[in-house]
Amino acid sequence: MPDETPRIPAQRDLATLEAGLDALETARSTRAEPLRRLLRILLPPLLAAAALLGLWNLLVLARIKPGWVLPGPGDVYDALVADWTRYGIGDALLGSISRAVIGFGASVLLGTLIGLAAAGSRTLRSAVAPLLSGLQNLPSVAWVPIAIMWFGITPATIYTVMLLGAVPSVVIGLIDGIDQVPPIYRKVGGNLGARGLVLVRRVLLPAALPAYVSGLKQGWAFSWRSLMAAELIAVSPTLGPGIGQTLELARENQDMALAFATVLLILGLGVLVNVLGFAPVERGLRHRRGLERA
Amino acid sequence: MPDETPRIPAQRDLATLEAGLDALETARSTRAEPLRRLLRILLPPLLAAAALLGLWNLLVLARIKPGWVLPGPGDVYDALVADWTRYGIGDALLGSISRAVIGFGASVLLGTLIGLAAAGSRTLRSAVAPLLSGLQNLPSVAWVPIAIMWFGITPATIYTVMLLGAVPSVVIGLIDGIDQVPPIYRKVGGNLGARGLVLVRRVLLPAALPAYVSGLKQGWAFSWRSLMAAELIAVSPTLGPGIGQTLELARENQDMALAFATVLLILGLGVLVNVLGFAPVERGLRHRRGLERA
Amino acid sequence: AQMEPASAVPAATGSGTAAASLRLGYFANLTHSTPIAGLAEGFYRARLGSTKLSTVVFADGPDEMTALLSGQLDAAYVGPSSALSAYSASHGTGLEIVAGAETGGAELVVAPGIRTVADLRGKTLADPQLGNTQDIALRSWLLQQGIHTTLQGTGEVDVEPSGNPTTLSLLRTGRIAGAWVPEPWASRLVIDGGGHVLVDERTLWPQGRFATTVLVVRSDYLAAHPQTVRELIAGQIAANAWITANPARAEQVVEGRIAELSGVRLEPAVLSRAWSEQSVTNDPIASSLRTELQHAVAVGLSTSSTSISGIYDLSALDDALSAAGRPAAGADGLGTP
Amino acid sequence: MTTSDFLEHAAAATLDPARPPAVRLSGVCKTFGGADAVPVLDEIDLQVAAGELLCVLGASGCGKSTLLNLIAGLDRPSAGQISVDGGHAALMFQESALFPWLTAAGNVELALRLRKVAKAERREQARRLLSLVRLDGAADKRVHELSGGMRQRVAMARALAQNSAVLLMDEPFAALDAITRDVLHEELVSLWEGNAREGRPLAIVFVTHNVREAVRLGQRVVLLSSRPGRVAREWSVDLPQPRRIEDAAVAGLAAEITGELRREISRHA
Amino acid sequence: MTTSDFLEHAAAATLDPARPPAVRLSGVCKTFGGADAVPVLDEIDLQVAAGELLCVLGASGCGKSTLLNLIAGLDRPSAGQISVDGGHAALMFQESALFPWLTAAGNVELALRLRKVAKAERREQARRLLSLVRLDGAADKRVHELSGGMRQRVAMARALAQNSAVLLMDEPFAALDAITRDVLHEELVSLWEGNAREGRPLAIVFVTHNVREAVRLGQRVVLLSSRPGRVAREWSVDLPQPRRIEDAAVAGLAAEITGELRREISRHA
Ligand SMILES: Nc1ncnc2c1ncn2[C@@H]1O[C@H](COP(=O)(O)OP(=O)(O)OP(=O)(O)O)[C@@H](O)[C@H]1O
Ligand SMILES: Nc1ncnc2c1ncn2[C@@H]1O[C@H](COP(=O)(O)OP(=O)(O)OP(=O)(O)O)[C@@H](O)[C@H]1O
Ligand SMILES: [Mg+2]
Ligand SMILES: [Mg+2]
Repeated sequence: MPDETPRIPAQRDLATLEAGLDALETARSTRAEPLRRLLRILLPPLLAAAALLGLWNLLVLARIKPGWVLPGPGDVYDALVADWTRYGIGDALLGSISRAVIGFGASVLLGTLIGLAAAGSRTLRSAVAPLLSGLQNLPSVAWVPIAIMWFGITPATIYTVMLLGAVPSVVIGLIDGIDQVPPIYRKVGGNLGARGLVLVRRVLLPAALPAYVSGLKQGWAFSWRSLMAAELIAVSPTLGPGIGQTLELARENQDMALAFATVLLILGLGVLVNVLGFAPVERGLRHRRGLERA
Repeated sequence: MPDETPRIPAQRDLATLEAGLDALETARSTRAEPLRRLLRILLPPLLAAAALLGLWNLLVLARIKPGWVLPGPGDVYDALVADWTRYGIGDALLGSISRAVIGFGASVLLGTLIGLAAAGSRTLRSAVAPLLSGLQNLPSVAWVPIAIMWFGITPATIYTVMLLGAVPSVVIGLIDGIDQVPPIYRKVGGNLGARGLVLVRRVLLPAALPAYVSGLKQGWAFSWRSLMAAELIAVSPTLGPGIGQTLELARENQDMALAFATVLLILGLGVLVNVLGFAPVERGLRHRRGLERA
Repeated sequence: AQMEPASAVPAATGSGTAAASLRLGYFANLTHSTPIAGLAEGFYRARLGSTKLSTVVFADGPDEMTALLSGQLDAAYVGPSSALSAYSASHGTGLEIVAGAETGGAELVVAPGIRTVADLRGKTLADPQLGNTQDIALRSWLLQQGIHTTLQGTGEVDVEPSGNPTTLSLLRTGRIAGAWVPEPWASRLVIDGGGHVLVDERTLWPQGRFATTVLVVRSDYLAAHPQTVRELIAGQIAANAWITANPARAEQVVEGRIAELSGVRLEPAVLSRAWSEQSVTNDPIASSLRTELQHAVAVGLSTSSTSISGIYDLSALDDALSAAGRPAAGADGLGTP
Repeated sequence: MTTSDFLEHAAAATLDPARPPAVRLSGVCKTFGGADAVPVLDEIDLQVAAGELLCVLGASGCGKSTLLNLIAGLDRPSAGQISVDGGHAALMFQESALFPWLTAAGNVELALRLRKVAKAERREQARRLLSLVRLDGAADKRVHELSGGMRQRVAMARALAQNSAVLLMDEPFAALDAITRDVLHEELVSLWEGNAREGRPLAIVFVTHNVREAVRLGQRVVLLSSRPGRVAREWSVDLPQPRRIEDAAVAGLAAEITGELRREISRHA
Repeated sequence: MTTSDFLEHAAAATLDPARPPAVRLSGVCKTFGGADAVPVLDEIDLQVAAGELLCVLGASGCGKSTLLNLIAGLDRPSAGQISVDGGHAALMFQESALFPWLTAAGNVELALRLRKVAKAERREQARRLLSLVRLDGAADKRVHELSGGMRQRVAMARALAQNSAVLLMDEPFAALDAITRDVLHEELVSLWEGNAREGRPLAIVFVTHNVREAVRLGQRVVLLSSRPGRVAREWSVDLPQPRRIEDAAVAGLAAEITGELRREISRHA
């Protein structure tokens, strides 16, 4: 960035470190500097993670709780390495991720379809939205007996519980997004001859996209949490391993190091999905609409 | 409404029933007709609920499952009446609601504070947002054992689990909302002399309000679900009754009628909070900004 | 069963056809050593012949019973209190207990400072969940000691129904004075939690025997395929005989399978202690269920209207026992009329 | 020449009896709800002939945009009837109202796509329309990268892309410098004349604040009064095209209209 | 009179040696990122004296709004230095950019509140400012209930409420009819003169497309060229205030400037 500000004196009194960092981030990289950009994206969360790690270590060193209650980062790392093959954590992780992808994909599809239908009609929307919000309130455990009743212990049970958790969230995100579309866009679209689905597809959906992506993020969180709840129901060869079971296992074994390791894996996965998945999409959206602040 | 459209011939071909309904909803009630307005707000969700009830009854009548596996609406009503005093459902409901209110209130407060801090600095935001999204992925059950170790089975455990569930959602809603504020408002605010917290309070927050309310809705869902999860695991005389325990009781007793009744209570509560809480706020917001579609 | 349906007709009369499949549920848990060893050593498959056996491992009784009642399972090993809940939830038409499996293996383990019953006053005790077998046992034992509890917990002794893993950490952190838990948690509380046994539940029962795990079968499955159920029970009898004859080998097999199925690895000390606290049986010990129900009514966990007559259908078991040259088990008046 | 002469003449000059009027408003009223509901438009009777170029003048806030919204069918009149020949009128909004998720060219192409123009042709036509409004270089710019005047021109290209028989323009050139405006006047008139020659008459309702612009372009100029908006007067502009905005005749009529406008406004001040 | 004479004169007329210039730009460049980065502003040197009323003209998209943004500190120059006397310049944006969650009066009051004006006075001042822009009746309207011209006037009231020593106005009257515009010209000049009399000179940088408006208002008129934006020429306007937009002298200078503008634009077309 030095080539951007060579002759500007420090005339504004806000030239603090933070403003500098902000400028660093918002300055456009005219020539692609992928490494630097990646760093700029990854650095802040990494620093935050490092800070948390430091805090945690401090707590452990302060010995406020015995080691089996509050294991240190080292213990957790050891547990992870030792238990990785013993408990098949890799497989469990893969199993959960593939379920999460399928379940979330289905939720997005279904949620978007319902959302679009609701978007077209205000009556439908005001009929469906409160029910969906109510559904969101229901804990996943409430669905488990019903899903077992219908599907037994099959993948269908897990996906049902996930869908019931995530679909309302996706639908509500979409509905809220569409409700917040400035009416001028709807008017312009209508005047250009867009009606019904075409209006939705060409105008309302793109206009609501940022809010929709926000909704998807929440939907992802809901589906992941519902998945964890669903994975605890049963162990069955037809279901395969899952990280939710690993977490339960750690709890059963009172193995706090493994519990922390599992929690960190789930957390890390969530962060990764966010940093590599949602965040770039959101950044791209904002950038293309000129929503990034100067 | 008749006084609004006396001389308009049916010239548009879109004069379908639905368009009529839509017009009914959007037409301004110049003179307050509170009863009619209330009806207009409550009717669609009530109709939807009635339709679902009908569907359910149909399934029951089709006898695809025995009555004690899939109880009918009548059975559920009977169970609710019979078990109300026996299991202290009223007290349980009150207990859960009061916890939900306190926990959600605290989440909103804390989440808003963190969100506002993050809103001020893009660096902080990009550091904190992925971590929070990661936190959202963690099922409440992951926190319960940790919270119990720290706090024992006390209200603190329940509130900790609720906060960990809901705060990230509130923060993310706020951050997303603020990220989507058109930069012109930020510029205008800055030019008018608003800086730091004043900018946030007077410009960013009002501009992001619709998205923020969306985030609050999701936060409410998260806190309610976390509450249920916490109530299932942390059972203690010192905690008092909760509807989550009632649900668990029904599940353990294989009492499907009571389980359905409890689920319906939770659902109904969610719908009520939405219809009487969030929906009017959202409608008011949209109305005042001219976001309602004509 | 007492309540009609056409499906619940002449149970186990020796007629009926062999089922094409049998779906069996159980837990990956020490109290389920009969199915674990029986499956691992092939005793069931040997008897079931052409009937295709599939198994589902459950994490908790209510979910397992839901699956059974809604026709997703045909037979299941489960604790008697879950079986009873499901039985009364289905108004006596959903399932039958056709055999016992496990007895013993529940203790009141208390913190080091607790020596006598009197020490418990004003303290907090834990158990697995409200209204389950151990909860009833704890409350009725306390009542017999003159200590009152309430379902809300706040009595002369507070009862906190916490999950078993939570109970262990509560005991270790000194937040509870003790807990009435099944194996292997009782052993874990002793070995990992530094507690000691105040009451061994076996001492409270005639001959020290009470049902811990039973085998239930869905009523319409039993009606349609009594033959298959007989073979299932015959498989169990063989499995139990093997376990009794080879305790050391059985202990290893069961431990290995539990580790495989659930990942839970018991410390050798915990395992051997827990193993010795319980034993397998084919007798459902019907009398213990009746007593338990009386206890439940006494402590206010159940109303006296709860009927359990007809919950046992032991004809298949008796057939199988007599075929194996053993004495019949009694339904203690709770059998199918 | 009295005002009524103008009116007579206007009617004769623009109404082709063979074609139905492009837009017909009769007794149109519009009141926005609210406690202090004052009528914005009151009993408007107005016809726009097929192929007519009508300019509308009026004080700020008198209801011009409301009128165009009603004709375009975006809002419903509180009373009265509106009919548009062919059922559809293209509207160029006062705020350019471009879609921020599309480029300049993308905005124009969307209008073409919604008319079901084939893909290859879309690109070509969008290029041509952007070139017409002198934005050859800005096709790939996003909306937030365009200046105010550039946005208005993209909006004009988009409205033209609709190829409707009725074109409603709401202060289309307000953000343009005099020279660019001049150029676009010429382009608009030649497009309009071209359409007439090809037998596809294009009726334009052109709202502006610039009285000279109105006289430079219009065959007829309508002056709306404010609170409530009524047709206060109308003038037929008899000057031959091509006119220039600097022409003395244009300035003369503009002066007269400005005087009338001043009177209209002072009546309410 | 040659151009350089004009320049000499302008400097003499407006620069009060006792006061530092209100705005000083030296060597200011601005390039927006992107693959095809062409400089928008190139080496702009410009001073605005305290209390000067400077009008800026230029083709659509030449960089006028960019220039004002830079002066207001909303964007940073790619090169060069900008200093503003008192550190702050009030900006009236080209798009009126009102806050939709506030009423018209609320928008004005917010500007006052941010200046820490006491509550009671806020209400009174907002009322006065709205009355200045002839919006007495619209104080309680929400933004979406205002017409385009009404929004611009609220934005002007809001900018005036900032009470800054430097006021930047970006095409403030583009959406106003001739008469309302005339009225506001008078109000603006009298406010500006009032400030000067009270010893609180108000420097105004007024961007417009209307050449006559520039001559009607400005002490000095600057013409920007396009691609890249540079100061092409400047004129000192020596006519006494009160001027009227119809004055022959105004029209004469306007014609000269228009000619120059035409030449500037055709150089790039
Ligand atoms: N949605 C609305 N609700 C209430 N009043 C409205 C609404 N829309 C417009 N108005 C009022 O109607 C009147 C006319 O508005 P309109 O936008 O048609 O004016 P206009 O002639 O286009 O003005 P301008 O030249 O300033 O754009 C204004 O007084 C405005 O306040
Ligand atoms: N954020 C941006 N990114 C890229 N290019 C931009 C951006 N903002 C402005 N430009 C370009 O800079 C040039 C000048 O824009 P500016 O808005 O300053 O013009 P203007 O003189 O105000 O024009 P108008 O009179 O039409 O409002 C335009 O060509 C525009 O495309
Ligand atoms: Mg208008
Ligand atoms: Mg501009």
